[in-house]
Amino acid sequence: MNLSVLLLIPLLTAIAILLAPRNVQPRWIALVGSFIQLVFAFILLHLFYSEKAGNDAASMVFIRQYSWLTAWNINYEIGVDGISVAMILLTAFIVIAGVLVSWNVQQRVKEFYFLLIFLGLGAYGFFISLNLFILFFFLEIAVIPKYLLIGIWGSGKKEYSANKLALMLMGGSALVLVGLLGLYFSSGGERTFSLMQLARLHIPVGIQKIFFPLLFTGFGVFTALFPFHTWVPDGHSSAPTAGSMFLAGISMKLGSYGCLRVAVYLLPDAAKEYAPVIIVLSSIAILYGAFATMMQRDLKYMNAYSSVSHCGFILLGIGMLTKTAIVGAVMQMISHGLMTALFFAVIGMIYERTHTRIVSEMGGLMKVMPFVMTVFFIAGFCSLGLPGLSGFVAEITIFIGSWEHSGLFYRVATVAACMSIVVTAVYILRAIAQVAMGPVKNQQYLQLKDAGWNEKLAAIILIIGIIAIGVAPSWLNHLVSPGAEVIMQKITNK
Amino acid sequence: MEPGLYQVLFISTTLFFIGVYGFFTRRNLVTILMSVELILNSVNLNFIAFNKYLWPHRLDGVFFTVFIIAIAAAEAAVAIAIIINLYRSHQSIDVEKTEELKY
Amino acid sequence: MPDSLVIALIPLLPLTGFVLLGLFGKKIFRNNSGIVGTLLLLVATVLAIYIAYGYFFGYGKTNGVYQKLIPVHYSWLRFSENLSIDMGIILDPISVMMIFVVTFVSLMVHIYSLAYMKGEERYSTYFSFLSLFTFSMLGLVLSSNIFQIYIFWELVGVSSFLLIGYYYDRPSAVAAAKKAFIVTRFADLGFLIGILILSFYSNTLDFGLLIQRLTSPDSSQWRTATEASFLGISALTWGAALVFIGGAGKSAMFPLHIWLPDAMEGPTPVSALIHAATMVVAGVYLVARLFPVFAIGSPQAMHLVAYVGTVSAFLAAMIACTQTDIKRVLAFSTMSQIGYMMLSLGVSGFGTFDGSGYTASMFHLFTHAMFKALLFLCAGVIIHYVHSNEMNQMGGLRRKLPVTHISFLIACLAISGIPPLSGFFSKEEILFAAWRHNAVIYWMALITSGITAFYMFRLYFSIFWNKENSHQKEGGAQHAVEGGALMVLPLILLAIGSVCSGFIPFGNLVSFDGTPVESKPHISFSILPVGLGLLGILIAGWFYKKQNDRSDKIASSFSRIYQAVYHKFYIDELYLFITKKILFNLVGRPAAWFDKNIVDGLVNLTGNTTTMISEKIKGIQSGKLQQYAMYFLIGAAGLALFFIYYRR
Amino acid sequence: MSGSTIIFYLLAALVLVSGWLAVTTRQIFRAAIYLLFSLVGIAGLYFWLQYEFIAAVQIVVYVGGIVVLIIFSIFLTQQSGQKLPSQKRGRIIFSILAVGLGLTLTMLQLFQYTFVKSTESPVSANVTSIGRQMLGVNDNGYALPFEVVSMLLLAAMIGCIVIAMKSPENEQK
Amino acid sequence: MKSEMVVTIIIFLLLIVKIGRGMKNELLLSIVQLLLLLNTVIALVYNQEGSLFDGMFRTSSLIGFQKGILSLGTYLISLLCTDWLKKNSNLPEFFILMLSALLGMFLMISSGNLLMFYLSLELSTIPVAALANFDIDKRISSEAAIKMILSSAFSSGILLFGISLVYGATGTISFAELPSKVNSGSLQTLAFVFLFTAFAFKLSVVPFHLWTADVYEGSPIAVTSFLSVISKGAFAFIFLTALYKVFGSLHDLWYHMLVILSIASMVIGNLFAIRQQNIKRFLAFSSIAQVGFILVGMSGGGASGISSVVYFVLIYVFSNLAAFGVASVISGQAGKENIDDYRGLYQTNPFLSWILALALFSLAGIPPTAGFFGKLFLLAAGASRGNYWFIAIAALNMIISLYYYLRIIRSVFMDKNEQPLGPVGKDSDSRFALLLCAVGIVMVGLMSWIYEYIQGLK
Repeated sequence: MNLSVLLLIPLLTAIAILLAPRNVQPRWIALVGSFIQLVFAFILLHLFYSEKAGNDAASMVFIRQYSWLTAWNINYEIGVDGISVAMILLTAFIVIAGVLVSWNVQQRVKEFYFLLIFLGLGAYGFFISLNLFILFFFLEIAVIPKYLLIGIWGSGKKEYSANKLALMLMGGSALVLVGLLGLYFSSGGERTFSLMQLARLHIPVGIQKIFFPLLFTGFGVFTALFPFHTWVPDGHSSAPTAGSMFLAGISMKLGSYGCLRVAVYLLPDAAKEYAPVIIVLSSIAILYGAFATMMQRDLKYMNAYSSVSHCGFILLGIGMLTKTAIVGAVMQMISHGLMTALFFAVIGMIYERTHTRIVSEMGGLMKVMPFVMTVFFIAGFCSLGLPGLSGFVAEITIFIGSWEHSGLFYRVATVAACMSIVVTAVYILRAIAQVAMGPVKNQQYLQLKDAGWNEKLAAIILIIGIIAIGVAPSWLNHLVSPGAEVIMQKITNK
Repeated sequence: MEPGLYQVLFISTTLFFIGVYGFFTRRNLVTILMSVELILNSVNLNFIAFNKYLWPHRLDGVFFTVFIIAIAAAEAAVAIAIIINLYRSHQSIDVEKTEELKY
Repeated sequence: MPDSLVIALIPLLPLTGFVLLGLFGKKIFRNNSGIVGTLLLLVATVLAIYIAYGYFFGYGKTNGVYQKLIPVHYSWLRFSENLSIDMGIILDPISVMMIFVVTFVSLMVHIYSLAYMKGEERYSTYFSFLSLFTFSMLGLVLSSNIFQIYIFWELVGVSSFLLIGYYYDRPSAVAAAKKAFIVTRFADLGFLIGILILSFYSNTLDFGLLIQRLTSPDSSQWRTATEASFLGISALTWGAALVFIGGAGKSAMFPLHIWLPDAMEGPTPVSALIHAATMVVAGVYLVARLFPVFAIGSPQAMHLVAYVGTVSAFLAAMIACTQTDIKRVLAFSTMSQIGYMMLSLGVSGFGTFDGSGYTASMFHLFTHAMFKALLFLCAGVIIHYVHSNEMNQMGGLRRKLPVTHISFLIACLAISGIPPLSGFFSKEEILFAAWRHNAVIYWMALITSGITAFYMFRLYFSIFWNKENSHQKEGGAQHAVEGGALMVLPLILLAIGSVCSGFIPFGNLVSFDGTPVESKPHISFSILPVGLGLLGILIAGWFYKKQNDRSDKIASSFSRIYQAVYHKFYIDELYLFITKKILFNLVGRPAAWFDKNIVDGLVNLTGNTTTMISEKIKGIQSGKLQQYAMYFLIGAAGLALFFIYYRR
Repeated sequence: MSGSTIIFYLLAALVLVSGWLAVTTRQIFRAAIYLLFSLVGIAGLYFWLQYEFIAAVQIVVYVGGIVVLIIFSIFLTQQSGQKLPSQKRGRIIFSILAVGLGLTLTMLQLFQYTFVKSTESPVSANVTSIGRQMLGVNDNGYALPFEVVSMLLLAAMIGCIVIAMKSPENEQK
Repeated sequence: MKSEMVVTIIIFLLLIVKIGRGMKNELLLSIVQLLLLLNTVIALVYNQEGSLFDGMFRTSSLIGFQKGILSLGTYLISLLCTDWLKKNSNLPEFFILMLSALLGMFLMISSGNLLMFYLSLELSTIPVAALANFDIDKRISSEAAIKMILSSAFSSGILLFGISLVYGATGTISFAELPSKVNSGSLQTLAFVFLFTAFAFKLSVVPFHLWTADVYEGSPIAVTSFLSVISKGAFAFIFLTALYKVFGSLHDLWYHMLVILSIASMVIGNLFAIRQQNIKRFLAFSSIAQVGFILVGMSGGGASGISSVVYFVLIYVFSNLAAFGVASVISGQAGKENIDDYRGLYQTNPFLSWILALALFSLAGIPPTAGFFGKLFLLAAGASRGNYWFIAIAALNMIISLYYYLRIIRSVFMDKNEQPLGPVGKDSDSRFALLLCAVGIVMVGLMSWIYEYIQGLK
C-alpha cells in the first residue's frame, strides 16, 4: 500500500474545508475526514502486522521512493516501522478528538478547522518520511498553524505565548537544520538525506560529536528538553483546547521522535558519548517539572508543567539507550499523548462551563458534571501512573529499562525519576480534590450542564486508547520492539 | 625630477580625495555635486595616465574617459533637476534639511 | 488440579460487578445495584470456599506437602527474555486462605451495606467501588508475579482512596483520602525500587523463580545479590527492606501509619472491609509472600520487620487508650494487631529459623479479620444509632442494641486473647514464637496484649455501660434500631467466625514450606498473657463501668504524657512540617520561582536585548547623506586594510 | 629641468589648489569658479599628455556644459553673495580622518606597486582613429557603449524634463 | 540581444505616444502591460549562447532566463501599482524611465567588459533616481531622489577608481581577458575591494546599505518595489558573474568578504527591521537581511551557488512583490503605509491578508512556501564549504526575521481594531497580479523541476 494516502486524506479534507459552501459546516467535513483517517490508521496497523508477518527482517515497510530533486539528491521517501505506525495511530486519535472537542468554535470556523487538519497533515508527514529533508519540511510546516491557532483562538496573553512558541520552535528547527546539513555533507561521496542510506554508513565519531548536540537539542526544544521547555507552559495555557491537545499530544512527540529516529539512530556513537548529559537533563526535567507543577494554580499551567515532567521520562528513556528503555520511551510518547490530550480536553470542558481555570475557584464539580469529572479522574490517575491505564505501563517499562544499567549514576537517575511518581500523586490529587471534590464553592455552578455528545465522544475515544494500552500493553510492545531493536543494533555494533 | 606616471597618479589620487572631502563636508547640495565632478575627473586622469604610460597599444582608457565625461554630464543634469525640485519643496538646498527620512 | 476458569472467575466476578455498576449503575440498576454486586460476590465467595476446600483437603497436598500451584498464567508485558510482567494466579496456603478471608468479609460488608448505605445518593457508585476493591484485593493475593502484586497494590490503593473519599463533599473526607493515597504512594516508591533491585539481581519477576534464586546459596544470583552492597548493606537487604517499606505503608506500620486513623472518614463498612480486615494486612501478606527471601536472604531486613512491628503494636496500643472517637480507637487497635503479625513474621529472623512465626502471623491475620470486621460493623450499628463517633456521647446501649452488644463483647474478648475465643489461640502462637526467638520482643508484645485488653474494654464499657440512662428517646423504634436482618446477619456470622476460627488446626494447613508445623505451647505458657488480659479488663471495668472521674484523674496526673499520647506523639504534625515547609516551600516554590524568573527570564531577556540593541543602534541610520558616504568610505577602507594587511 | 616639467608642475598646482579651494571656500559662486579652474587645469594636463581630443572634450563638456549648468542652478537656488553655512567641527575632523585614511592607504598601494608596461606598439590617439573606433562594431569598436550612452542621455533628458518642469496641474496647486 | 531590442522598441513606442499626446492613462497602461507581458514571454523563450561586439555583449540561456525573471517582475509591478500609475500625470515618462533602467540591467547582466558594465550600471541607476522623484510635490520623494543620485554617484566614483586601478594593473577591461591577469596582489586587492563596494552598494549590503531605507521610504511604492526586487535581482546576477567568472582566481579573498558582509547584513538588517513602523521601510530592512542570505548562497561557489541564488531571486521576486503589492494596493487606495494601520485588516480584507501572510511566510522561509526551499538551498550551498558556524548564524538570524514578520501577521490577523480600513484592492489587475504571486510562491517551491531547469542552464 502507499502511505501517501495518509497525507492525501488530510490534504483533501483541508481543501474541502476551504472550498466548502456556506451551508456546509466545516466541522462536519473535518469530523468525517479525521474519522476516515482514523479508520485508515487502523487499516494501516492491520496491514503492517500482516506485512511484518511476511518479512520480519525489513526494518521499514511500505517503502516508496520518488525522486524529487535530483540536483541535491533529495527524494520523497516514505515508509513506516512499528514506532511510526504507533505515532500515526496516536495522531489519528488526537486529531479526531480535537475536532470533536472544538465543536462549538464560533469565530473563523473555516480557518480553525483548516489549520487543525493542516497540523495533522504535518504530523503524519513527519512520521512517515524516511528522508531527512522531507522530515524537516513537515517538522516546520506545523509551526505556523500552531502560532495562528494560539494567536487567533487562544486566551490569556496569547500573542506573547504564540510568539514565544513560534520563535523557540523555529530556533529548535534552525539547530536541526544545521545538523541535517552537516549530516548531508558528511555523508560521503554521494551526498544524501535518505535516512536508510545514512543509517547504513558509519559517520566518523568526530563528526557525530559535532552534530549530535545540534540535532538532539533542536528536536529537544520541541519536546521540552530542560532548560528549553519554557515555551511549553505559556503555549499550552494560551492555546485553545484543541490547540493544546495538539501541542502536548503530537507536536511535542515530533521532537522526541526526531531525537530517537534522527539523532540517536543516525549518530549512535555520539549518543553514547552524550547519554549522561541527556540523562541528567531529563532527570532534572522530571523532578523539577513535577515540583513546579505543585505550585501552579491554573489547571492548564499545571498540565503543561506536568507535561514537562512526563516528557522528561521520554528523554530519559531515550538517553538510557537500552532497548527496554527505548520501547518505554515510545510507549510514554503514546501514553502521554493520549493522556495529556484527554487532560486538556477536560480542562477545556471545565473552562467552557465555569470560565475559570484557577483551581482554588472550583470545587465539588463532581456533583455538577459527573461525566466530565470522571474523565478528569481517569486522566489524573493515568498521569500519576495508575495500573490499568497507559501511564503506568510506559513509566514502568522505562524504569525497568533504565535499571538495566548497573552504574550508580544510572541508579541515582532512575531513583530520582521514580521519586516523581510521588510528587505527581501529590499534585494530581490536590487538583482532583480541589476541583472535583469538596463542597460546591460557587452556587451558580449548580446550573452548569454535563458534557455534550461531542465532548463525551472525544473523551471516550481517548480513554479507549488509554485503557487499551493500560490493560493489554503487549500489542503495543510487539508493535514497537522491532523498531527499537533496529535502533539498538545501530547503537551496540562496534 | 621628470614627471611620469607616478606624479600624475599622485595628482589624481589627491584630487580624488579632495573631492571626497568635499562630498563629506559641503553643506550645499550643489557644492556636493561639484565634489562629485572632481572625483570623476580624478578618475579620468587616472585612465588617461594609465593609457598613456602603460597600455598605449589600445585606447581603452581614452574611451573610458570619454564615456565617463558623458555620464557625468547626464548625472549632473538629473541631479540638478532633482535639486531644483527639492528647492521647490524645501525652499533650501542645504543638505541638513534633507534629513526627514531616518532611523 | 483445579479448573483454572473457576479460579479466574473469583477475581473476575467482582470486576464485572465494577464494570457493570460503574457504567450502567446510575442508569439501569439504580437501587438494585447493591443486590447485583452482592450476588456476584456471593458466587465468588462460594467459589472461593470451593477452591479452599479443594486445595486444603484435595489436590493442594502432594505427599504431605502443600504445593504452589499456578493454574492461570499468561504473559502481560514482556520486557526482555527474562523479565516480563505475567498475569498469573498462584495457589498456595496463604493465598487460598486469603481469598477466603477477602471474599467472606467482603460479602459480609456487602450485605451489611445493603442496609447501611440505603438511600445514599451514589448508592451504585459505592457498590461499584466496593467491587473494584474486592477485585483488586483478590488479584493482589493471587498474584504470581512481583509486578502483578505491585499493580494490584496500586489498584487497591486507589479504590481505598475512592472509598475513603466517598463523601466527597466533606473536606475532612477528601483530605483523609488524599493523605491515605499519598502516604501509601510514598511507601510504594520504596516497594517499586525494591522490586527493581530484587528483579535486577534475581533476573526475574516471577515469585517462584525469584524466591528460589535468592534463597539458594549456590545460585549465581544469590552470590551477586549478597556481594553487591551499597553503604555497606547488601543489595539483597536493600531490596527486601525497601519492599518491606511498601508493605509497612499499606499496613500502616510506624512511622507510615498516619493515614489510617484519618481513613476512618470513609463509610464504616468500608473501614471494616479495607482498613481492618483485608487491605491493611496486604503488607503482612507481602512479607509472608517473600518470607524465604527475608528469612534466609537477609536477616537484617527481618529484624527491621520485627522491630517495626513491635514498636507499631506498642505505640498504637498506647494511643488507642487515649482516643475518644470509637472508630479511631478501632483503627489504632488494628494497627497494633497488624504490628503483632509483622513481629511474628519478623522474629523468624532471630536465632534458629523456623516457620512458627509465619504460621502464627497468618493465623492471627485470619482471626483478626473476623473479629476486627465484626468490631467495625458493630461500631457502624452504634454510630447509626447514636449519630456520633464520640465515646462520651454513648453509654448504656446494651439494652438498646442487644445483638450488637453481644457480638461486640465477643469481639472484644477475642481481641484481648481470652480463651477459648479465636484471638487467644493466634495471639498465643505469636507470643510463643516471639518467646522462642527474642526476649525483648516477647515482653513488649506481652505488655501490649495487656494494654489491648484494657483499651478494648474501655471502649466496650463506655459504650454499653457507663452513663446508663442516655438515649432514652430513640428507644421507641426498637425493631429498626439494629438496621434489620441485613445488618444483623453479618454480625452474627462474623461473631460465629470469631468464636470458632480459633479451633482451626492452622499449623497443619498454613506454613511457609507447606509441611505442617507443630507449635502448640504448653498450657502453662498461656497463663501470663491471659492473666494480663484479664487484669486489663478489670482495670477498664474499674475505670469505665460506672460513670466516674477516675480516668480523668489519671489522665490529668500524667497530663504531659497523656497529651503526647493523645496527639499520637505529634507524628502527624511532623509530617505536616516536612511536606508543607520542606517540600512545598523549600523545593516546590523555588522550582516554580526559578522557572518563572530564571529560565523564562532568560528567554525574555534575549528578546528584550535584541529590541534594545536595535533601539540603541538606530543612530547609524541618521538620515545624513554625508554620514552615509562616510560609512561607505570607512567600510571600503576597512575591508581593504583587513584583507591587505591582516589576511594574506 | 625642462619647460614641460615646469608646465606640468604648474598645472598640477593649479588643479590641486583650485580643487581644494573649490571644496573649502565659503562663497558658493567662487567655489564654482575654482571648480572651473581645476577642470581647465585637468584639460591642460590632457594636453600635456598629448591627448588633445580628450582635452577638447573636457573643455567643451565640462567648461561649456556642466559648470554652466551648475552656475545656473546656483542662480536658481541661491541668493548670490551670501556665505555658505559652515560645517560642524566634529564632522570636519572625522572627514579628515576618513579621507586621510583612504588617501594614505591608496597612495601606499600605488607607490609600492611596480606597474608593468605593455610591449606592443602604441596607437595614435588622433581624432580619426578615435572616431573610427567609436562607431566600429567588430574589433574593439565602441558602437554598443555609444548606443547605451545615447539611451542614457535620452532617459536623463526625459527625467529632467519631468522633474524640473512644473507641469500645469502642479501650477494650479 | 533580442530582449534589449524589445525593450528599446517599447521605449520608442512610448516616446512616440508621449510626443503625440492624447491617450487615456487606463488604455495606455493596459497596452504597456500587454507589451511587458510580451517582453517577458520573449525573454523566456529561445535563448542561445553567443557574444557580440567583440565580446562586449555576451548572452547565454542562463542570462536569458535571468532577463526573463527581471521582465516578469517589471510586468508584475506594472500590474500591482495600477492605482498609483493611473493617477500619475506623466505615465509614459514613468515607463520610459523604468524600461530604460530595465534595459540598463539587461545590458549589465550580459555586459562583456568593465566599460559596458559601468555604463549599463549608470543606465540602470540614473533613470531610477529620476523615478524616485516622481511624487513631484512630496518632500520626502525629492529627498529620496537626491540621496539616491548623490550616493550612487559617490559609489560609482569609487567603483571607477577601482576600475581604473584594475585597468592600470592589468591593462585590460574585458571580462574575457581579466581572469588570466588578476592576482591577489595588494594593489589589486584594493582595486577589487573598490569594485566590490559598488556591488555591495547596489545590493545594499551592510555597511553600504544606508541609502536603502531612506530611498525606499521616500520614493513612490512602484519605484520602491522596482528597486528592491528588480535591481537587486539584476545586481545579484551580475555579481555572480563578476565573482565566479571574472575574479574567480581571488576565490578565498571574496569568500571571506562575503562571509563578513553577509553576517553583518543579516544582523543589522534584522535588528533594524524589528522596530520599523512604515511598511516600505520595514521591507527595505528585511530585504537587506534577505540579501545577507543571498550572499550566504553566493559564498558557496560552484554550480550550486549560481543555481541557488538564481532560484532564490525568482522566489524573492514573487514573495517580495506580493508583499509590496499588498502595500501598494493599500497605500494607493487607503493612503496608509503604517503597520499600525494594518491592524484588523483580516476583518475587512481576508484576500489581501492571506496574500500578505503567504508572502511574509515565504520571506521568512516557512514551508510549504517557496521561500523555505529558496533559503534552504542557499544555506545548503553555503554549507558546502563546511563552514557550519556561519550557517548556524544564518539559521539563527532566520528566527529574528521570523519575529518581525510575525509582528505584521499578528497585527493583521489577531489585533482588534475598531475602525479597520475599508475593503480595498477589488480591481482586477492587482488581484490578478497578487494571485499570480501567490501561485508562484506556492508552486515554485513544490515543483522541483524549476530548480532542475535552472540547474540545467549555463
